[in-house]
Amino acid sequence: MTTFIDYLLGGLGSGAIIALMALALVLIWRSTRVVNFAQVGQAMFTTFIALSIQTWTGSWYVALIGALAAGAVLGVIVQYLVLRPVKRSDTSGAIIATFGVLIALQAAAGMIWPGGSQAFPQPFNNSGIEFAGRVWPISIYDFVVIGITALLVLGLTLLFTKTSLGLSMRAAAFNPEVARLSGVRVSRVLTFGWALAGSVGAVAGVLVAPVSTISPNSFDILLVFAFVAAVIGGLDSLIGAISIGVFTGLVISLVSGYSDSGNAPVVALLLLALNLILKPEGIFSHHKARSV
Amino acid sequence: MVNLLRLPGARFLSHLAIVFVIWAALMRINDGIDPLMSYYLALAAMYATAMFGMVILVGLSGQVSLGNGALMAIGGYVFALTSLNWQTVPILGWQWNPIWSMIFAGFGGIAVGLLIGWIGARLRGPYLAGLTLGIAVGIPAIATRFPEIFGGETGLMLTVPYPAGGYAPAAETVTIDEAPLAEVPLEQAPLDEVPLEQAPLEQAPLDTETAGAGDMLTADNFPSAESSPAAGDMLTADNFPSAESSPSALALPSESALPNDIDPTAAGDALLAGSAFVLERWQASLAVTAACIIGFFALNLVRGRQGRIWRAVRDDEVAAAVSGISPAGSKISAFVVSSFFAAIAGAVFAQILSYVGPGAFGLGLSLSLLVGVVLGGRASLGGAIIGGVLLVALPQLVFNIAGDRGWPANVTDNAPNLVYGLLVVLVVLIAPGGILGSLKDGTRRLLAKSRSAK
Amino acid sequence: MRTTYAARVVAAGAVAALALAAAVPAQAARIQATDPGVSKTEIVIGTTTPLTGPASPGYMYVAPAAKAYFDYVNSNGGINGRKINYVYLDDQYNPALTKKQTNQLILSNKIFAMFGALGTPSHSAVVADLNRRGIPDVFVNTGSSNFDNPSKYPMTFPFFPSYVVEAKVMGYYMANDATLNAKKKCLFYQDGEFGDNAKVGFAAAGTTFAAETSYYSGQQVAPFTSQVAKLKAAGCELVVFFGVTSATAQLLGTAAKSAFAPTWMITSVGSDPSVVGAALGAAGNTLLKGVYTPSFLVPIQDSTNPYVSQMKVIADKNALPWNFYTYYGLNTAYVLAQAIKAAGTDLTRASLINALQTKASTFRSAAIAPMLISAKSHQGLNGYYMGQYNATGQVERLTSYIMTATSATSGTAKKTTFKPGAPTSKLLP
Amino acid sequence: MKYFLPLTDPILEMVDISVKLSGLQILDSVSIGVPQGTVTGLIGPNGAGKTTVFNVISGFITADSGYLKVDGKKQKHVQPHHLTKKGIARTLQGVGLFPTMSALENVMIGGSSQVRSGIIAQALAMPWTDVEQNRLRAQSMAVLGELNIADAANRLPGELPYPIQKRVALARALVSDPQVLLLDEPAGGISAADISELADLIRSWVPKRTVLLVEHHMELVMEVCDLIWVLDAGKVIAAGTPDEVRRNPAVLAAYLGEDGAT
Repeated sequence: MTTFIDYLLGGLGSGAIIALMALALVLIWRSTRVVNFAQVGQAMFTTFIALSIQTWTGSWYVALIGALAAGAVLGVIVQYLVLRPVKRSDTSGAIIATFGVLIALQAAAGMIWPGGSQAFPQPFNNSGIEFAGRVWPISIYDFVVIGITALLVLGLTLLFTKTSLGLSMRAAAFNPEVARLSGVRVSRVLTFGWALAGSVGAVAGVLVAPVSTISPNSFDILLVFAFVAAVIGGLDSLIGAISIGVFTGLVISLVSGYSDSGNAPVVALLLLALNLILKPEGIFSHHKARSV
Repeated sequence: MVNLLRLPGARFLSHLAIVFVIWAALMRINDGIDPLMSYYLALAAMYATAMFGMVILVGLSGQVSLGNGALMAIGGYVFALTSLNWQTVPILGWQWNPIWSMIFAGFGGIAVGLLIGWIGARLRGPYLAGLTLGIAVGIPAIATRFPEIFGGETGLMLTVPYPAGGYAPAAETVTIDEAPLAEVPLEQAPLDEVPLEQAPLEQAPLDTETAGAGDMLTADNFPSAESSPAAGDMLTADNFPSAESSPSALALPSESALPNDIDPTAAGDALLAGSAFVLERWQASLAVTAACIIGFFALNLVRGRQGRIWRAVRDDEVAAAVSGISPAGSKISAFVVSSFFAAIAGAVFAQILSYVGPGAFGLGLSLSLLVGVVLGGRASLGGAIIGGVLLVALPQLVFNIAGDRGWPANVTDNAPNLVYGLLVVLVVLIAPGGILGSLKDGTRRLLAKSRSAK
Repeated sequence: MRTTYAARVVAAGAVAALALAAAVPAQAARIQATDPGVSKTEIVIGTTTPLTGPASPGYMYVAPAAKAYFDYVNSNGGINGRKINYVYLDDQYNPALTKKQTNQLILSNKIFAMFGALGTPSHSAVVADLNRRGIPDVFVNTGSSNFDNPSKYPMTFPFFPSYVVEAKVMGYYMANDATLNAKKKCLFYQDGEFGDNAKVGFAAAGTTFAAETSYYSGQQVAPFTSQVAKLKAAGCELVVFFGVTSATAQLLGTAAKSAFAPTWMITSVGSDPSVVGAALGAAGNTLLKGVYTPSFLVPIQDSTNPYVSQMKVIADKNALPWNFYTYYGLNTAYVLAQAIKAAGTDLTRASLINALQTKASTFRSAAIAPMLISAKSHQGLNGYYMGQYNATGQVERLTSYIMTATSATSGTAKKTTFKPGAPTSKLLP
Repeated sequence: MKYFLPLTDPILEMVDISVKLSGLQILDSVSIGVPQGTVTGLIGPNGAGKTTVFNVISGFITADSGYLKVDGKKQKHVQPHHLTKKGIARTLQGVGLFPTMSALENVMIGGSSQVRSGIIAQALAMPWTDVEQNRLRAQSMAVLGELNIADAANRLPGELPYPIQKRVALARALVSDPQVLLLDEPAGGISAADISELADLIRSWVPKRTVLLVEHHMELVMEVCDLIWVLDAGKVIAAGTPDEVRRNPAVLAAYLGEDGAT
């Protein structure tokens, strides 16, 4: 039983990071109906920037704020230069363009920060917490990760439901033409969505880097799991991305613990296929089957 | 007036003629180029084969697939496993040959295509992309899960199925003087019998104690530009690769450098002599032939009723349904066809690599196929051909541009990917119809201009 | 309309052919008089290695280090009057790309020999072809035991000891150290050939484990928490880890977090102190202290050693980072240069193979094990010493003896002593 | 109140069909019959559920209760693409043409149900696929000729004026030679002259074909229909000949009142 709890606790931290990355994908999907495969590249790039800031100033907090800002700026750049000119109907064009950005960002990171894997200093104590006479594999740092994730979700929910900016974002995503007619400055709102997603992705990168290492390709696998989580969660749903993201982390941990870690991608694929057979539009989607 | 092209069988014959002309031209070209070019031709033809399926799936039926590389893996593994394990054709009992493996690979592709198409037909846009991404990652992972069958991460090595007769593979095998011996497998000479003290060297002192200061390389006596005439090129980091050492300059030894003692049996002769069996040339013929056969099917489908049906469902599912077309059926058929094409391409790939393994069929391959078909022009088969050529030529061109600029290693190494990524973005932005689409648009505009000028 | 379509398809085909022809400069077919890639003044050597992509961290330093050494040799007049023209191409650890780049090296660059090709899956895709063409495939950088097979691959010479050998050595050491032997032993390995080879070696050595677990090589998200929980639950006191360096760092970090502090024994390819230390940050040295690791090269920090100090000079002069991969790349290049020299002034592929098979034991290198290449076995190195990290993050040699073994599926390691010779003058061949 | 007209020979019957979508009762126990060889109209104010009736018949919407009879046979699991095989064709609101295909190709798509050859024969371009296509092309050209738009055959829909597009859509429905034709607002967006031509056209099809017509244009409905069903808020409120319906006070109240005034 304690082993089972250990597995669950162990999956929680990585689940939160998958959830954040899935959240970034969902934010962009909601605002521009594009799946941004460059997201992990942006996150990697901003994490390198954060690392440079950290080495320079020695402060994790400054690095985190720097990453937030850099993530937003990079998101805006990608949206403005690459995605905006792509036609909204051109799904495969948009996908290809984001992959192009990913390849370019990884190459650029390899040029700017040579030397392969780099360590990101641990900002908080990452040793397990002792409780009831036993050390549990969850640390202060995990609580920081989970706490930041929860704060972000709360903030985003409030933004979307309580503020006029959030309402305009939803309107612009739902029907840009109607939104434009009702006075929403659609392109500005969409750009804000990209900035927001860029920041969320950057946070995910900065949070995962200390427990892993950072290299131009180190988040690649994260993309696959985050995308799977976002799709199962329904792409439109913040809560879907978060809960399925955490769930994916737990499943990976349990599968790795009880069978073999090599089974994790296979299990993820099976879950995805099963979900798409039973509920093609994702678990948390509000969409009904289209009628004529 | 009778339209000759509408006579029964005319489409068959005209398509056959088109494909035959291309086939004959490529085979002729293949005979005249050197082996490396033949190898690139083989790769391009293999990519084009898979991308014919992408044109149908992405261009005509409007479904995005990030997983066709994994469908190629199905073909590759079926090819490898059947040709490694089967001596006779099941049930029929005939002698096995690679053609059968190709056919079984195709069947494997059809079966998997049916399954994926069945799930995928209900999905739209990103959900379908999600499913296919899962397939791109999951299928190679399955191969590593069952190493006894699929050879795990290392994969399976194949002997290239040389065609019986017509070629002389022996011309290429080389014997070395002290041919190491067939009868001794892994077993090693017992270690104890070997003296473990290192044998003395004639030209150098044996141990640290006796090594004089002059024999030790130190920062002070490291040859510098002044001390050594040839050293100027070598010692500073900023002039790292000199023109002298550039790959193009060293491709062939200069005439004067050729020694006098000519040994006609030396390795490499066979590669350059025109008559002997050249592996790359054989691979190119195989790939070109497969591409032409698949291209013939694709041409018939695209320019026939099936092509119209796919486009109809892509344009308007509801209107297609009330016209008597099953949208799901049409999408599944597009998946099955593209999966069949991908599997054949995978079987060809297995023979070009003489190897199958999960690393060769990773997500990168799937993305390459999508990139290629979008760059070439996703709406027509010509786009697939151009895409196939681009996938081979583009990295090479970019590498040639980036290489030997005297940049630091980390810049040079990553420059090809940077340029490649930016190029992909640029083409999507500037020429959304791909290269072929832009050419068509350009000609149409020119024609319109000349017409209005009249 | 319809006829122009046909014309368009033909045109597309023609454009394709032309573009192909233009993409790569065509070369005139010419009958060559000797082995390709060697002339009176030059030898062309090629490498495929990951310079970019997920597998490149660490490995990206090996080929540039070799290049630095060859440049150094060239600036001293080359070998027997021939300059080494060293071409290394990026294959991103992707076998399909390895095949393409290898063909490029063979057919366009006309290499004399392949040197230090890196990666088991990627090299598997080309090894048969290299042998079929009779191209020497020297010092393959992989620990797979499959490549040491002279009857099947007469041209292929693996360099560092196979993982089977390493596992046998670990098993031998654990069995003969009373303290370690008394501990409850567990195994944690990387999925695939890496781990499979290790299991073969341990089985041959008679080592049994109370628990085994593994990780998937592509896995970067989950920091081994569940694996550590499993090992902890099984009550492991000694954990043998067969994984890559970045995974080692994650494992030690995660174990510390779970208050799991067994005795660690880590494979040599997973224990580059500069990378592990960097990845673990400030806590690195504390976590690494006491970790056992076998090694086949003189410790990189041993600056009094003439090999290490001289190689560091070359690295520094070329502004290469001084880490295990650079050191390793310089070392293999040094051995290759000696082999080429030993092959004589009438250099042919056959004479190179002959030199490797008959004179390898005289080649100097920073290895602590002998090179025992023969016609029957092409495995370069076969032995390890056991090392242990000290409090300053450096590996100290624990055993004055070395342990050697073969890659065969049976047979245990043997204890022996080896006295390496001094380096050649100024580290020139 | 339910209407049961004593129908002779109904080719299409909806019996007690109810449909609820997102909590709204769109159709409430609707029973409608279409006698063979007639032009039957289906009218009602916006939101009455007319198009939903079509969508139930076409299989785009599954009814919560009730059933559908074609030619006296009860239908189970109607699929949209099986419709033409049963001899039923429909047009869509607007035009619903495929924008990337010529008018002729659009019409040829409508004949899909007559084609027998499978995908393998297509892939091999077997001669009989050409025979089939030639027959289909000839049929399609004939229908385009019937509708006086043969010269639009090779143009893309976007290049054609709206009324011509409507006719292409009509031709696409006609090419499958249906027994029953469901027309969804055929007069929408076209001129008075075109409408009277359309009326003649529709009358020329009966009694060979049966037509069920959803239309807002009352003059056309009153002119061509033999029988009219009136829907309001998901219920049938009246049925009968044009004259009967015109005089029905419930209809006048619900619908014609406003429209009839004009």
